[in-house]
Amino acid sequence: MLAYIVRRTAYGFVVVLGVLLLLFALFFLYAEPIEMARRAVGEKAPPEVLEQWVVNHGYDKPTWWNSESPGDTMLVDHFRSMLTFDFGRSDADDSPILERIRAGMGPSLSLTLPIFTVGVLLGVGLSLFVAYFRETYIDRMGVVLCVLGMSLSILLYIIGGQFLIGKMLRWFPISGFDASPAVMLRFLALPVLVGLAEGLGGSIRFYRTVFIEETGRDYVRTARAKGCGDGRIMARHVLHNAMIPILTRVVVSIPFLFTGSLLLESFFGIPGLGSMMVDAIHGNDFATLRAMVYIGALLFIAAQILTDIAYTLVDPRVRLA
Amino acid sequence: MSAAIEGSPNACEPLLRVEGLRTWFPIRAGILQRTVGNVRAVDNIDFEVAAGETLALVGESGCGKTTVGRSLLRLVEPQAGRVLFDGVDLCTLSKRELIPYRSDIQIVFQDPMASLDPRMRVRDAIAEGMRSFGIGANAAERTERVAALLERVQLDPAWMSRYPHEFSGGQRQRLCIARALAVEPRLIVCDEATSALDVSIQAQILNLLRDLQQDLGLAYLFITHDLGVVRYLADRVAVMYVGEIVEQGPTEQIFERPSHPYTQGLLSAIPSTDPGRRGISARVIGDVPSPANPPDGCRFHPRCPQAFERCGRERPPTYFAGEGSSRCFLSDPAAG
Amino acid sequence: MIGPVLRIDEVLTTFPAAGTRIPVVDHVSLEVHAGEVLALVGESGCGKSMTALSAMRLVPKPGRVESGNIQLCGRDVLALSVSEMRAMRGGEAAMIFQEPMTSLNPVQTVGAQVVEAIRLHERVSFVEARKRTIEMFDRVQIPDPEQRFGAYPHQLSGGLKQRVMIAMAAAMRPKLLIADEPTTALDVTIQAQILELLRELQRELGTAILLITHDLGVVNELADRIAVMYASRIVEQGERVDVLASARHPYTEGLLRSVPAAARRGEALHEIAGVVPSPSEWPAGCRFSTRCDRVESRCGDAVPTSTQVAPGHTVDCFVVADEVAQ
Amino acid sequence: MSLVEPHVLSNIVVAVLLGGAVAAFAIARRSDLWSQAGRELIGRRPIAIGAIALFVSVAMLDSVAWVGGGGAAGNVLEQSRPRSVVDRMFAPDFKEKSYSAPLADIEFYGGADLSHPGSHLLGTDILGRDVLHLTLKGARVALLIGGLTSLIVIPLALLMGISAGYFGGRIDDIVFFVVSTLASIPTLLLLIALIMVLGHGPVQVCVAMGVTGWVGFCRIVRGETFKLRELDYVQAARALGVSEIGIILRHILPNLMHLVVITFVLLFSGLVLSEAILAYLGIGIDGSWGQMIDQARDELARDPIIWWNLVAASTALFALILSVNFVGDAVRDILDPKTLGEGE
Repeated sequence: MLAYIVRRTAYGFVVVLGVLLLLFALFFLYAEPIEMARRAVGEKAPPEVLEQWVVNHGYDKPTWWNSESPGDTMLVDHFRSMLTFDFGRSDADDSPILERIRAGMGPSLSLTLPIFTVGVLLGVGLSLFVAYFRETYIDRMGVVLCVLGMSLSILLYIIGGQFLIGKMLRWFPISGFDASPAVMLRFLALPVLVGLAEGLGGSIRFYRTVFIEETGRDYVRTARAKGCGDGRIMARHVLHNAMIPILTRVVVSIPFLFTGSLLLESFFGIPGLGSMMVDAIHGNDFATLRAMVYIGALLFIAAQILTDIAYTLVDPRVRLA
Repeated sequence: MSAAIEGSPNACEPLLRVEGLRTWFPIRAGILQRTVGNVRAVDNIDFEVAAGETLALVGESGCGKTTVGRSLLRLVEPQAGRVLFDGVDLCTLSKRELIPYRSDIQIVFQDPMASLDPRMRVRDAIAEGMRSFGIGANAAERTERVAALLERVQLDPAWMSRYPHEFSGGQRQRLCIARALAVEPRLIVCDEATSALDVSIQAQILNLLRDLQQDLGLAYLFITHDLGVVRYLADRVAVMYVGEIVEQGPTEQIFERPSHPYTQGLLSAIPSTDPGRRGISARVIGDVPSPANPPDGCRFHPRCPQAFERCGRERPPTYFAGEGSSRCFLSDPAAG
Repeated sequence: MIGPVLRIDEVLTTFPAAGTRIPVVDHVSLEVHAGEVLALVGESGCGKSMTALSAMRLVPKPGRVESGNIQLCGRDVLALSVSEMRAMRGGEAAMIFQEPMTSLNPVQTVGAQVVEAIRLHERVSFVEARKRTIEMFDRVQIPDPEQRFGAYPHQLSGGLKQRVMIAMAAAMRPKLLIADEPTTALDVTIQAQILELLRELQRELGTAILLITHDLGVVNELADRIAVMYASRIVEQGERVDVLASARHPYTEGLLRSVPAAARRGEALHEIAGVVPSPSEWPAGCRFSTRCDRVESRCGDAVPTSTQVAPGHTVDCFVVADEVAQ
Repeated sequence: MSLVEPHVLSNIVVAVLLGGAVAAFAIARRSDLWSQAGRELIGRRPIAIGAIALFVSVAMLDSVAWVGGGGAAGNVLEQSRPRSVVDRMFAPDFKEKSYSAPLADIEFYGGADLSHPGSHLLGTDILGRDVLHLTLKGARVALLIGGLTSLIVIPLALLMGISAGYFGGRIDDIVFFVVSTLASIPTLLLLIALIMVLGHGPVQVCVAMGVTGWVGFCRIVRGETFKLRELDYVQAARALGVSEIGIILRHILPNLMHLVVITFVLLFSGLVLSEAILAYLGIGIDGSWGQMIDQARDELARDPIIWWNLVAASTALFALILSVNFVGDAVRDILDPKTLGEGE
């Protein structure tokens, strides 16, 4: 077990290095610094201004190898700054990136955590319900509804939610954010609802497939033959056995906790990491983008290692060696 | 039967001789995934199959009999030992050198569902081997041969453009036999070829195999756990237990005068359909040990009703007596 | 007890296929008496498992029991409420299955699964149920029962898993045990152990067994009476010795003669020609008529009824009926 | 400057696609399995298939373009611009100055007379463009996104997945590393980063989507190949002396084709929906329905509401995705290997 964790973590680190290499290739080899400067400052800016921008951001060093001082290259800088979380300043407005990430995490989590937890619980619960009624019209209706839900663009969920609940019914404010808890709840209600509705169709359909597959297994027949009721079979036997695919799907959505929802945040005016990303896109802020992609990957890799360990808790057959 | 004949050194040599065959699968663990042990699927076995003869390799699940079959064809790579086919050691050949010899040994698998490519028409499946060995000059000639083969295995040649899923289990097994016959092999490894079939269908396939042997002089290595089939079909029997051959001999001898306690236990556990003979005995107790961690001494001793102190200490050698051999101290002629 | 433990009368179970419903159990009637072993024999797909599942009202979903009458311990199975039926399963009637590998819940300890079986039927504490489980484990000769209680299925061999299944089924001392191919997935030496165990349990507990198998050797070992099924119908029924020694139905006869162990080496095995027809190809009359070597013209027209050839030995065949009449 | 005019290239692509479709149809007809699956699919989802066929034909008609014919007299620029069949269904100067409601006679704001009163079936947008025309043109963009990206994803994933799954060892290690590296980066972030670096434009967006999209399919292919490799019929082929390449081409690849079809259908809807998100972020493809929705969302805040723009684009998007999803469900049921192989 310990050997597995050590090996898995080591591999995780290698993947992190792979991610960094990929980012380097993207941001410094493919997109040359002068090109970034042109996008950041403007196409028509005079060459001196562009040069100055490049120098200011420290993008003027040799890419691979510096014969005068070997450590002073773009490559080394990139790896060093990323691995030490010293992300420097934004390409767009010179604000310190790490500070902004710290500030954005709170609002992002306050939006994504409820969506994530309620979403998983609701998804699993409703799909258990649908799977319980498999081969009946409730199940068929459920599947059709899920497909309908999955076919709508998130843009429409947001626009629809804002229009219907915010504007017509006036239950909640259309957008905005406030750090004080009571007000924040009012502001968060609508985006959380929209986020939940958007994800529900896909997750119910996925979990339903998992549950239906499990209910066809031999051990379910055994449980039935010993006198188990359908409800008990679902809750005690099927749910537990379905934990591995459920866990796997849950982990995939963990990076979303951090990156926040780009669309929800910017539509609803929540000053989180998603908004920050949107700003970075509009401001051609490559430094922020690079840092965000890196941190997202880092969290995802960590989450994957944790799930592997969690598998051993839910499934006694999984022995990590 | 092309290239092998050239290499044939003398006529007395059996068609297939296996010496000291060993196929282990490594078990890896730890941070660096070092090999910490081996699954001793096939552990140093010897046997021979003469031309036109049927040798049955019998044993319970996990004893390594299937791995023997696949090692012969090098579908899994053996670690050590020699597989002499017509005097040529197949294990020393490179993959490329092996190809011409592949037509000599063919294999029929247990699961008729998994043995045929579901997306390939029967004609193409049977002709595939002919193409790789250049049998049949052109497509038309190969189709003609496919028709003949289908007839040979008692299927309607008109069905050759159908897909495997349109056939029943027994019919699919006939198709697999036809596919093997297409490249004119001299030895067919039947890996539990009739185990998945119903009794009435099994009888049809066994009769077919017997007819083919008489007509074409085929040799069979018949891998099975069903002793009833063995008694009906085999000339000689080799009994496997946890990677080793524990007893070998002519079929009559094995069934009438088994000398190894494992063979005796195995035979006494087969239920008969004769209503006058009822009451099998569960002489062999407990479960088959894992080939990853076989017991010391005689591998059968923890389950053996006749085990004594020496059995747990020492590994019995193979004692030869007459046409048979047994790996048990009780068979030691010196001990009387 | 008066009357049979299980009585199945003219039961019809169907599955939907291509717009119609195909009978998988076609007007099957049989009885299992207290303390006896009835073997239901047939080749794969003949409907023997579905007959057993019908008796337990466990036919998987698109299928259903259309008509007929099923009496389990004197109660009308098809009329019971869901909760009454649930109490019946695992209580009066228990079941074990072919695949011990997959029939146990892989993420629960085997002990917990037997405890659940007990506590579903009796209000006892976990400690009490655990004690009884360990006793049961001991009874089915599981070594180290205390230790095995906390084991997960994948940690046990196939033979041990089947013993756990038997312990689970026998925990409530059922009057009927339905054993669906209980030894098919096991090696011969383990099969011998399990058959011995079933025989002992049956003797000690007086449980009636409905044994479902395709293996005529296993039948001979365990059964008192035999019912032979072909294409969803029962074709022959009788005492073990009668059916095995003097089978009358051409199918039973053919089946017995195609067992290789019974044949002499070098002789051709008896073959039943052709393959089992699929339901869409079933002939109108006797379903075996397409493969039968004694077929007559009337066989394809009408369904033969049961004829008694000896006390308690019935055969569904026109030709045999004529022979008996003469 | 490119060697070929864009509209000529587009015409060539349409010709190639039509030819490919005919060839694929011919091959599928020869195979009982595929033609049977096709018949079953049409039987199960006739409406959805019809809807998709409609979208495809609109997209095709919008891709065949040529110069000349029609155009406002005297407007040389208009005349030299290539116009597609769909464009030609509308008058060359079918424009207003600003918003007008469906079938309205006057402008929405100000009430000035329209140049084509009562003939804008779905009204006009802020620039006075006919909404129906824009919506029809969106079909081409949607299919371009799905088609071009799949053209990158499927061959790449098949190549990498099969070689990793079949040969194992070092090759598998390398592929697995690349896959896990790409898969570790949250998809949307990677997508954005790629487009930011590659630049905007339809090809760039599709390439970015391809790079992020092949990973999942590659994993499926790798796993499935790994399973197929061990199957008895592959072992039998090996015993019959068939070469590794022969085994891959004749036994592995054909048995992965159902996965390709399923993946293509499921991938398609995801890609078109992702583009809508990118459109909102300002890095989508010009002329897509996502872009139309994005442009229309502020109009809901106006009073009275301008709804036709949004409704037209989102209905078209929804109809396409819904049809594809329904067909995808059916395709998965029909081609699932569990239902295959099992005889009657």
